[in-house]
Amino acid sequence: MTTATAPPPAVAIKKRNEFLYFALRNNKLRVGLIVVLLFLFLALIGPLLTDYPPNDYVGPPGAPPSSEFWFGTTTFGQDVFTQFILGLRATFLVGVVGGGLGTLIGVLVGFVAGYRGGIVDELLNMLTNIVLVIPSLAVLLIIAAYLEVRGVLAESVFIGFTSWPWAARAIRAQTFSLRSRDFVDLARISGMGSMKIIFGEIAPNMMSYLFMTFILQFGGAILTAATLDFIGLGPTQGTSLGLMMNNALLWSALHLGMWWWFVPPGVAITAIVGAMYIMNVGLDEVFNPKLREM
Amino acid sequence: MRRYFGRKLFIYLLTFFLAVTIDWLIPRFMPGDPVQTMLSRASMRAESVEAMTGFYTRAFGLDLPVWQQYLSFWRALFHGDLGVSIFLFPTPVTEVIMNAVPYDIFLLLPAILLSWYTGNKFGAYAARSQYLDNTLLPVGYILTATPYMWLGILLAWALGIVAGIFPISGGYSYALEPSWSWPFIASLLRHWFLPFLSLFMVMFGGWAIGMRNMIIYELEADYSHYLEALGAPRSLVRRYAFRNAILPQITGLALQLGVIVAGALATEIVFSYPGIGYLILQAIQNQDFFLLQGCFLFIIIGVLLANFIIDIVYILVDPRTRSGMQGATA
Amino acid sequence: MFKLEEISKVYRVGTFGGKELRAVSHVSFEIGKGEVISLIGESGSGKSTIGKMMLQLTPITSGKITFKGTPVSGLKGAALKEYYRHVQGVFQDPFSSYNPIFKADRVFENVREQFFPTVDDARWDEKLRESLRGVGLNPDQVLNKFPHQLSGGQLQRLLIARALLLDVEFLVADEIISMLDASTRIDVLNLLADLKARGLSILFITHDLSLGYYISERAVILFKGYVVEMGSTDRIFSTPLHPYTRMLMASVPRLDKKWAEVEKEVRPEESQVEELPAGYTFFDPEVAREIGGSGHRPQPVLVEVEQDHLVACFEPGDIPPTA
Amino acid sequence: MSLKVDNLRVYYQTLQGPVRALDGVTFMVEDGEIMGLAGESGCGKSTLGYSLIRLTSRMRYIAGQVELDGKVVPIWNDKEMNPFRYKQVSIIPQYAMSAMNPTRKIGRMTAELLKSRGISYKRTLPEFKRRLDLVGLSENVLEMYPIELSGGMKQRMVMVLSTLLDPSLLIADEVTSALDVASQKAVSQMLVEFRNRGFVKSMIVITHDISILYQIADTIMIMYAGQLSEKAPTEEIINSPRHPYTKMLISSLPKVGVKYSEKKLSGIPGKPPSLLNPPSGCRFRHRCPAAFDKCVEDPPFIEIDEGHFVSCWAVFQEEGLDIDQVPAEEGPPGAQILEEALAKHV
Repeated sequence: MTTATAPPPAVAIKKRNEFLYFALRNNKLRVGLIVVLLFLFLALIGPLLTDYPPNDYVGPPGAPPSSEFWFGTTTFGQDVFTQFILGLRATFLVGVVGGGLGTLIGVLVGFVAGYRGGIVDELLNMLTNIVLVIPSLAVLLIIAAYLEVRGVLAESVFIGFTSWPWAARAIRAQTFSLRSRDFVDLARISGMGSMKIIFGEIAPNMMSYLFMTFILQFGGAILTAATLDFIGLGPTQGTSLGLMMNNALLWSALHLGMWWWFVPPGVAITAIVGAMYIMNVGLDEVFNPKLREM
Repeated sequence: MRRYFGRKLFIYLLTFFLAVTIDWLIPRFMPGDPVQTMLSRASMRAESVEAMTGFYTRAFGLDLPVWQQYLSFWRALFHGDLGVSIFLFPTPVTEVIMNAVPYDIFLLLPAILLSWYTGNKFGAYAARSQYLDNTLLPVGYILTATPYMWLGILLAWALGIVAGIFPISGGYSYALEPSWSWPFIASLLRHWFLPFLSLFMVMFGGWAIGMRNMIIYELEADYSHYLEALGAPRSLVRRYAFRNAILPQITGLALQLGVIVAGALATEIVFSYPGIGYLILQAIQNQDFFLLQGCFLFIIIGVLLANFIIDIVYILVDPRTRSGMQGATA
Repeated sequence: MFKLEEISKVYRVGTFGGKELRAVSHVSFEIGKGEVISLIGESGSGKSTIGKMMLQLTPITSGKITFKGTPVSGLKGAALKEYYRHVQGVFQDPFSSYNPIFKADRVFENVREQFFPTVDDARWDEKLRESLRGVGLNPDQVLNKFPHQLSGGQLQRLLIARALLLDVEFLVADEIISMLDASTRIDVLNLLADLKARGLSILFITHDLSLGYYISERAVILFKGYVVEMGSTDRIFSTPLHPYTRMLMASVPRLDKKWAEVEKEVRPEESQVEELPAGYTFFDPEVAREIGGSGHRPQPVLVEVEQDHLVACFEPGDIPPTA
Repeated sequence: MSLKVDNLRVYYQTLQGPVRALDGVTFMVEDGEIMGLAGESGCGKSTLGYSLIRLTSRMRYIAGQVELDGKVVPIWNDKEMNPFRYKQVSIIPQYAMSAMNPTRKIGRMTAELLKSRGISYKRTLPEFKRRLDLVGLSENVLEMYPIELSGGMKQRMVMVLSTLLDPSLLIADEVTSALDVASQKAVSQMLVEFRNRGFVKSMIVITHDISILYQIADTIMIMYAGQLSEKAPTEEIINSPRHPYTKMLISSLPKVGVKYSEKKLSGIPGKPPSLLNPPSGCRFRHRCPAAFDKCVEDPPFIEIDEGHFVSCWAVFQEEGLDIDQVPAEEGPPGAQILEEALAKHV
């Protein structure tokens, strides 16, 4: 926030930096952001820290965490830390692509349904409810099982295509309320086309809302991906946090007391998704004062 | 009112039809040929494999033209015959699922209902003051962000292995025969507890957060201010706010069902709890497509049924929707 | 200039458009050049819907609206844009007419982008400032400000200035001052009256009788979507005939007479039916709806009781004797 | 002596600092008097209304004394104020249309409300039904949900509810603004009927529509930017206002008989001051044609005629008062007390 020398204090803070004023002071937002950035940073610089390929047998089997193997090794002697780092990268990829795609489709469906109204709204709404009711995991299982070779990207796309109803419902309600505002009518009698109105007038108002929807989709995509990987329908080559947990369970890491094999992946997922939710609540407080006044 | 139900029913039927069609596609799309995988396990001589393939193909009706298979699938569906499981040949799929379903209901129903009730009470309680909101609620965020299976693994490890209090696999101890005797039921409960606890805790977090936001809006609503202005005690204001805040949580329950089913599958796999989830894992590992097809059918029917029931419950509970349909006066 | 012929608007409500909501039924009137007509009715009388139909913001269910001879409902794309060059609107809530996250000037930029793309900055700035001065605003005080930093009165006058940028001939003013405080109201009203003097014709939509009387020579009284009385404001206000108009006159709170006094003068309960030609009775939407149930829904007919003073009535045959 | 308010100050705590919404208000309301309270939006009339019954979460009591029927009303303390609420002081809120719990039958909600205040619903029921009948609502309204009632019916229901315990003072906030003309007249006349039948001893009717007050109020008090301009019997204030602001406000209202072509009315130039740091002295002086150097000091609210109060140095001069002798109104309390009051959450 450019701290121009503030003119007499009585000048009402303009709408835009009032948001920044609150955002920087909201501790829920700060905590969430720090956690996410930490893991992102770890994911980015991770590969530089380890020189072991994830699946090679590089150390003694079942070794507890040590200076050599920070997260210890699996029953086969694979380095858990390397797997963890690559798994982290896969998780962020799924979050961004899956969450992003889910938000994108949700936004499109939500905007068109909210703005057009009438029959179009009714049909799109029905489609949304149908996709919502069908347990998305069932569909994912079928698709994932069908594909012989599965990459993380393919998995993210599937998740994106089945997780959009949540976003669509929220965006539709928001567009509906904005559409009835007079400035939309004013735009129409200024000769503006509906596409220009949607993206020029309505969308900017919802930037905050779109961002919050993306955060929820991001978290949801990560959780769904972890569940899919855990059941064994995750990416066939490469590794992911869900796959790590699956292998840990498969090779009875519990009985052998090898906690270092299954604890880190879970912590990472819970921390990232949890931080996302907390950030979302923080943003919610910033955008509507009612929650802030608690 | 009738028109509203008619429309709702129409949507559910359409959804059911779509879901079943997707479900029917499972065996057709799966990689590899189901009959081959089954036969390869039987390690027979070449020519007998030849004969058996013909027999099984006809048995599973794979030789008929596709659309005929589709129609026969629907016909069989209405007779409750979902074909025969490849993995547990000759037992029919329906029977296999039938003895898995009670475990699921026994696990899911209490977990969902209990977590829904306590989660909402906790969310309402946490919204009382800034202090509570900042201390108790982050717990809710962490819980709802926890992958179901990871919490399952942690509980299995901590309470199961380290503390050794609870068994961590199977529906009941293998030493016992299923009977109504008390030791069997006790073992059933001890095996049931950890999966239940992990499902309960994750869902509990979700409801608490949802309720916290809802109740804050209700406490800010006009009728709350009016009651406060007339000197009504905090308890009455909160009771009304809670009642109105819990209504959207009912529809929330319906919408969450799909997600909860996914979570249950993962948890059952952790504890190899003999529900449909574990069944699905085995079906995938053994490429038993008919069993898989049957499992999903049950899940879809279950979720649709639950959604319909919840819709009805919502209309009975929230007067606004009832009069909204008949068109309020003036 | 504007001619509305038997226009109606029916909304589909309920699931799958089950029920029918008749917002506007068989309304017709004309607005000449440089004339101000006030469309007076309570909330739910359909007055805003008529405004929106004239601005093509909502489709017309039946009937025809012609602007200088050409039907309005068929216009699309460029023709519609050209129509908006001559016909503009100002809405009720100043704070909802502006996109909150942009500066208030954006309404001018939208107009410039759509209608004057080729005009260079200097000439546009001059045209803008001149139009702002035309509505009594000091350009430096109102330009480059967020909507929440301006008062309701200023925001409404900005909208009028926006309309004046185009060579507008007709303005639909939909309750434009009902959200403003008493002191700033009059300035906007006087501005409208000045514009009328300069040849702009206005449809002034309001629920407030005294405002209608203050600014317009002709008024149209709406009740549940039907025109119940129409004609010169003086005649309607001095000798109201239709029971609804008389009730309005008797119940509106005035600053010079108490309700009791006004009731003695207007005597709303005494019907003026003897003023009507033989066999006619006053049109009543409630009665019409009941009869309408049996298929044939009687249409109101506007009877000219005196010069430039019409009242809606049932035709002799329409009402069964029992009504 | 029904209500006596002395130098009441209530501010709002906001991000940019305290908004001095109500800044030193002193007036009286006699028994049986319906006082109209009018002023433009943001003048503090609703703040005054709500501060007499319940301070909302962002309002801060700064100073001032309120007495009702001789007893001191502790508006600064939420708990101590509770016994007064509903029994001594009641309110018909601005949001009457959505004031009733949407998911509760009206009868049941009333029963629970009364029980929570220690009053038996059974004993109150007969009188409750009589009053429903008086306002034209049938008994089976009690079995209905608020959503099933029309706007006018909801308004009347809340009126009966709020006055059920015969409070000494009733605050009616913008009771007519959301209604159509016919119900507006009916509801306003009902307010007077409630006073005549002794359901309430005295009433403050808050509205921006002065013509409604002309019809039903005994006296009218005009507020401007958090301070009182003038209070007088209705006929006097409409036909012979003394404060320049009141004069300009009344003259800018179009009467039914007035036409643009005949008599061009004029508004009040300029804008009300921001209440974040309002100008010292009379807050209307920047827009006031009669402003002169004395206006820099806060004019006190003095009774220049029987029941006619005004706060304007120019008017005092006209009345022949020596304006140097007249003590100016003291300003808000010192920064220290102010800070403490702002921090204290009621």
